[in-house]
Amino acid sequence: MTDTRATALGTTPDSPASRRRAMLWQMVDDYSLILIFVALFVVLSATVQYFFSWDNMAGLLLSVSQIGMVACTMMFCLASRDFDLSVGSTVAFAGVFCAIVANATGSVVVGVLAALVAGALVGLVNGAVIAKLRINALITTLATMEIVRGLAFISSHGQAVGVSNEAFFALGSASVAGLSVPVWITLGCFALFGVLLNKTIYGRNTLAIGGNPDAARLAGVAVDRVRIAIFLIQGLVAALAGVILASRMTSGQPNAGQGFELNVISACVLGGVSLMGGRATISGVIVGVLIMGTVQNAMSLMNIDAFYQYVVRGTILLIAVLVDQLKNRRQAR
Amino acid sequence: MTDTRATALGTTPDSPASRRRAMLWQMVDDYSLILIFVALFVVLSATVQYFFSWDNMAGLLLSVSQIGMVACTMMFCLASRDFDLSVGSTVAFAGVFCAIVANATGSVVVGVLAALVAGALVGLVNGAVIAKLRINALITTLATMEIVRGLAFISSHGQAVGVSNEAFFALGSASVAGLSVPVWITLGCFALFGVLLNKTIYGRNTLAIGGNPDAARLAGVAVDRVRIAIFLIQGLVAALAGVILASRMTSGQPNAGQGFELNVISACVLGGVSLMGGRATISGVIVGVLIMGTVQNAMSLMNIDAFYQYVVRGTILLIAVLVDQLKNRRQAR
Amino acid sequence: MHSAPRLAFRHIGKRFPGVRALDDVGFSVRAGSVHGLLGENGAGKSTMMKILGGEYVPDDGEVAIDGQAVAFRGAADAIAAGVAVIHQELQYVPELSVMENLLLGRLPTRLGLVDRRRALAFVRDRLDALGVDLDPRAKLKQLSIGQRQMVEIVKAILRDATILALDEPTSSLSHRETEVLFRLVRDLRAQGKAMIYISHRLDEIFALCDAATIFRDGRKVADFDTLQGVSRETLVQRMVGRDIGDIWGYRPREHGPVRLSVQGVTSRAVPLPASFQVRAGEIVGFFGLVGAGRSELMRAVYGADRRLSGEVSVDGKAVRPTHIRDAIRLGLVFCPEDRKEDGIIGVRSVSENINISARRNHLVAGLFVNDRVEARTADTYIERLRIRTPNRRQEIRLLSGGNQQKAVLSRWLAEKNLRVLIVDEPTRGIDVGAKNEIYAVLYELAARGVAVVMISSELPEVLGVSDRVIAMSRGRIVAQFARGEASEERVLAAALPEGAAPSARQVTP
Amino acid sequence: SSGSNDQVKIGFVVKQPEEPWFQDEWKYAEQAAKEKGFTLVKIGAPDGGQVLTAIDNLKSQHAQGFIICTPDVKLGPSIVAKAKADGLKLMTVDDRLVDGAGQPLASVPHMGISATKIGEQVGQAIADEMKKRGWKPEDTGALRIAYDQLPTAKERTDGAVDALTAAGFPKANIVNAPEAKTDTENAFNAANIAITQNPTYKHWVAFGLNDEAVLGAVRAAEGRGFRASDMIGVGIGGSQSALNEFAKPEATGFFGSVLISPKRHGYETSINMYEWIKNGKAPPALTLTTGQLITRDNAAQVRKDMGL
Ligand SMILES: Nc1ncnc2c1ncn2[C@@H]1O[C@H](COP(=O)(O)OP(=O)(O)OP(=O)(O)O)[C@@H](O)[C@H]1O
Ligand SMILES: Nc1ncnc2c1ncn2[C@@H]1O[C@H](COP(=O)(O)OP(=O)(O)OP(=O)(O)O)[C@@H](O)[C@H]1O
Ligand SMILES: [Mg+2]
Ligand SMILES: [Mg+2]
Repeated sequence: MTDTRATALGTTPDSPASRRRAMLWQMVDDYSLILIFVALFVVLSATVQYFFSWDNMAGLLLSVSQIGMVACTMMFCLASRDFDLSVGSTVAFAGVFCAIVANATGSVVVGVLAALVAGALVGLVNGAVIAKLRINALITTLATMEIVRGLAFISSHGQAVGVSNEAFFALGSASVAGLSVPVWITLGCFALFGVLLNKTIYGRNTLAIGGNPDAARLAGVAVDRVRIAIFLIQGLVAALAGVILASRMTSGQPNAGQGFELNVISACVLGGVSLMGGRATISGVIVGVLIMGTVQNAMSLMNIDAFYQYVVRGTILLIAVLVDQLKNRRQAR
Repeated sequence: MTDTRATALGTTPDSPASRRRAMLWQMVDDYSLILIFVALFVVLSATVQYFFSWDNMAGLLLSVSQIGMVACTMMFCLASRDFDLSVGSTVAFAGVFCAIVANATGSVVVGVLAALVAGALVGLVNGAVIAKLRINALITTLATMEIVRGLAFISSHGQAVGVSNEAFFALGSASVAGLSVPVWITLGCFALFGVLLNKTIYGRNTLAIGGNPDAARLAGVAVDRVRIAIFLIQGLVAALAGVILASRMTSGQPNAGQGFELNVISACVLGGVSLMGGRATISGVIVGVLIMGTVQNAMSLMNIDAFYQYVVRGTILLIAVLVDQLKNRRQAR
Repeated sequence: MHSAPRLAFRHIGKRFPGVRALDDVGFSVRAGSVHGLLGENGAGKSTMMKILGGEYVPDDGEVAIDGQAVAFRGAADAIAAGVAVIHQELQYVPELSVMENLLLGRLPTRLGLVDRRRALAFVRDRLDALGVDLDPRAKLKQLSIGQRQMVEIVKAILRDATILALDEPTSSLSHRETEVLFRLVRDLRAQGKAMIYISHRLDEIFALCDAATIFRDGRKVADFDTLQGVSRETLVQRMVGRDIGDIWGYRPREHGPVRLSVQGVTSRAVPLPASFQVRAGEIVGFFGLVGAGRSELMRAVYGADRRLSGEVSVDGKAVRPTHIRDAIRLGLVFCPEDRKEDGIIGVRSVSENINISARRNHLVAGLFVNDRVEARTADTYIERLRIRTPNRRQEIRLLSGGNQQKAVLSRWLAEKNLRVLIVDEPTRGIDVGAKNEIYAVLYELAARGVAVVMISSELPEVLGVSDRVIAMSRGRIVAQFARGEASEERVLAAALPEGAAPSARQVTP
Repeated sequence: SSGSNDQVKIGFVVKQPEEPWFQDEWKYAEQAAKEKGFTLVKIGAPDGGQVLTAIDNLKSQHAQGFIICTPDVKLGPSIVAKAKADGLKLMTVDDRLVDGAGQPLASVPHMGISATKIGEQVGQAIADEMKKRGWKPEDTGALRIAYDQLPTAKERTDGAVDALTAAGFPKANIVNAPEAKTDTENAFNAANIAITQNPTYKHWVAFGLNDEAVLGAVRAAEGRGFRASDMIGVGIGGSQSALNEFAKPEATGFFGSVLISPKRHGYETSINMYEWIKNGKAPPALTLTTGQLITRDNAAQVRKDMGL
């Protein structure tokens, strides 16, 4: 509580040298995770064959594209002190639903739109139940996670739904300027949600709600509406991720995206988004997503045994947050 | 000084009738979830064939015995505002490890002890990292979840490890007074941890830490030590659950307990344990566990299609917390 | 000055489970006036303000603005009607900047994006015009409590509300900040705003208010159209229902050997080594301006902050640097100033909050909590300090601010083996009657041989209660005064950073 | 992983890397790699997205071809397209890819046994053993430990049902016991409830997607008093779970398991792929293997014959 007061107040006169030092540390603090990632990246490039190649980079980006998209909206969700476990199911359901509708109507566009609307609807239900009925977000989204997964199975009879229209596959496999469409969409999401978070009322209100919901409410922020919007958009983006995944796989699969939600949340938390709300940066989330993807990618390249991959993944996760934590120790009383 | 008593009590005297009404409501509030469960139970008994039979009750209890045990310690974990995702992996690892050690030493007792020590160790690591290094509990236990699962696979080469010593199987299948040993152990856990939570300094300190860790520390609570103890005991109990599971299945299986952690946490939250810490009751947790088990049991008895089970499970979860929530709405404003 | 009331409360009633917070209460406030609202802790003042702010819906009665009944269904309604309430419990977003907190809910935009430049310029302008010195870009969590409180006040003012309610705004303000606030309030009055001002400091009421209403136990007990000619004693009498003769009630005591010895203590927040001693039976008052470093010094003494160097001992036994439990076991306890962050455990009961530390002394078999003893302890202090709660099982967050403070204080009074008691702003937000009780408790402890350290920002309180006064300034102990030598001028002169011109705050409860 | 570009590098992608079966496949593929001196890259890909990532990853490492057991056969067209785009040779093992219309993709060389076939073998084994024990079908219940969320699992259990009914087992006596997850404990709970629901049967038979499912059913039946003489459980895989049962001093209700040779699947496919890359010798378009029933009596012998 007391740590940084002096700096902000500027009442204790600092020497220019110590000020510069403080600013440097501040920068290291703010970007420590990025530095960790850069270090990791450099080490891997130097030691792992094929790691630093265009093919591999393109593949790496593609592999995190779904997680990356949804991490953007999950960032909002966590920043407002909420939680969403239903995204993995939404990914699956949207893919299946898109395929079914596209097959039935013969139109890919209609299929995609239907899936997006369905995803937004799932999000709307989540948001309405959580904000209006005031039910714990964990339980609510756990429930919708089950329900939506069930819907995915029911509507597909548990089978993958292939799409006959070839146009559909372009979404997932076409490539623009050397990167595939899903990667571009993910980059777009990073940019869009970065601006949303930092530059718009919506983003600032989200942070305010997460930082202190009462204060936000008392200041006249339409707390319920913002929370519902957050979930709605999350549902929409999860559906988009699902559609893209289905397009990449040329079929909608009802058991896709299992464990997706934990990956997304981990990426966010790794990226410094506070589960207690109020704190989030898009750069952190991007790095979080990249670290997760890079570790997995490098392990595959290094041909690490499947069983040992668990151990390595866990250890790296721990080390990354640990190093990131060191700054807080330095700051602590 | 005449008005001291009145001020101290702070209440304007109410009529006896309204007092009685208030007390009744208070009771309904305190036990609303229990009432929901009783209602559910009665309805199911009346409508679902075989539901209310000794065989089925014994089976139901057995089916929730592992979740029940670990829910007790998870209650402490959540009550202190922490979180543990590693329990499922610990269950698997303890089962495998117990089998390996028992086979190697020829002694079941040594095997069980080794597994319990290993579980406690996992918990200790969790606790130490979270309390001392101040790393977010979600990330820490996600990491140990991966690592410990990896260890389970590595030590067993991914294969089920059979135990040759028949004595081992008694733990899981022997039956005392009509109920099997795992059920008795679970009941013992409910009693033990209920007393621990409500009647001991350990439990009260846990709740205080969850309510406000800073204040608890300044009030002389050994916050770090209590948090470490909570995780350590949780590891121990998860290992016990794993050993019992292995005994029931007559082999330690490295892929046991997947998704176990979410089930346990849901049972707790359903039972009114606050994720914000500071609030927990053992009766709530018991009911939470029972509701989860009962719903699953009844759905199977009713031969509900596997795909629809997802939907039903999610819906019931939602309804249960919703009804429980109504009391808060009544109190609000 | 005989305009119709801008704001009127009519027959307001409000119940909570087990508590009747307000019972048929009404009063009215004229435009261009400041209306004082007084009452004991838990009298219902804050509840009334929450009704005004749209947070609570009254069970009975109504609020009227310009004679027109209004029914607020949320904070947004109240804001739209031109009402701004500054709450007793500060409501800010720690991670956001001063600017964003000030404009929360109404940030200016350009092309859909927040126009930071314009917002900053606007806020800077207004802050300058108001004469408030705050950096609009600093995050709230970087500010002192007093500065956060200033942000709250400015936030309300910036809304250009016509009705303004201030619920204990000065409880954490420095002397200078208080003067700024007074000036702001007087300006606003001149602009014709209707204001409600809640404070337990009667001199503030006399200095600012044109009229006043007194609550007791959720009922209105007195209305004053004017405070001209009304005496302090009258107000106190109506508030607490009895006469409080000499508020300090000080009696000289014998002092024993040195109990607490602090030698060259430093911590991250206390860079310069500090030393002092307190004898058994002695009450030492620490005075300083806000930010003088008193709290930080005591946190280091207690072990709440890591001590970097220096020795602390109680009766000659050393207290280890980071071991709070060590300190408590040796009888050294510390009651922190920030009630909400460091004091209460909100979702736990009053009894839990009182017993959390002392319970280790009466465990059964070293593990089991002795509920009977704890209930007795809790009830004792609830009665002794007149903590207004339906029962000891009530969650402490549901108590009024002052009553929470009393419960936290009880936690330390309940320590059996108490040898050194350090209290940081013990009477912040506490009513006159309860202050009197707390002083009595301090004397009683001192008489039993406890060494007492009291940090307070209210000079008269320090002078009235202490056997010895220590002045701090800029993180250093700068002067000591025996009771006889300490006068307002001398202590203040010592506490002020050199150069600053003193204008003593005339605070007597 | 070192080597120049002319060195052969082969990927082996499987859907459930933790499963003993796939571990074994990898083990024997590794053996082939050692013999022939090529590099084997083992990647687990439990869902469609990860399959595509795995293929990209192989391309980055300059592999020339890969063998895959896909998590879903309907991924066929996208896997084929991806392999073509990345210039990788493609073979499938265990599960055969299908096109959008559900027809097998004949263009992709395949080695395996259809899930339905294995299921039928299980059903047949159960029917035979019932006949041997002289059980009346009316008195016997059949536990179908179902996990229909997984297409392969559904095909296997459906195959068993087909074979059983073809052998004269009454369809009405087949009890569906859906498990929530594919581990033993969940199979146990599913079976336990199914037994409760059908108190009239004197004997039980059980089948499921793997040995673990059947093991759970056997344990549940034991808990309800159905001992080895009243229970016939036949699993799939011949995994350690099954061998553990056979190793017990007393026979249990776990009667047998249909063993498929991971050696052929792992070793032969790798050799074929190596030949294809190195010498341009295309593998046979379709190699169908068969499973073999192992029981307490013949397990050791059969495994030895298979070179396990
Ligand atoms: N949400 C609530 N639930 C239950 N009781 C409440 C609630 N809010 C307030 N109370 C009770 O209502 C009474 C009035 O409280 P209020 O906060 O209005 O007092 P106050 O006059 O502002 O006191 P203080 O001077 O200590 O701030 C108190 O007894 C308090 O415990
Ligand atoms: N208004 C301020 N101006 C400058 N520094 C401040 C201010 N407020 C807090 N600080 C910083 O915090 C430290 C002490 O803060 P704190 O306000 O707790 O002191 P204090 O003497 O205990 O005053 P109080 O108890 O009245 O708040 C100071 O040493 C200073 O670095
Ligand atoms: Mg108040
Ligand atoms: Mg202070």
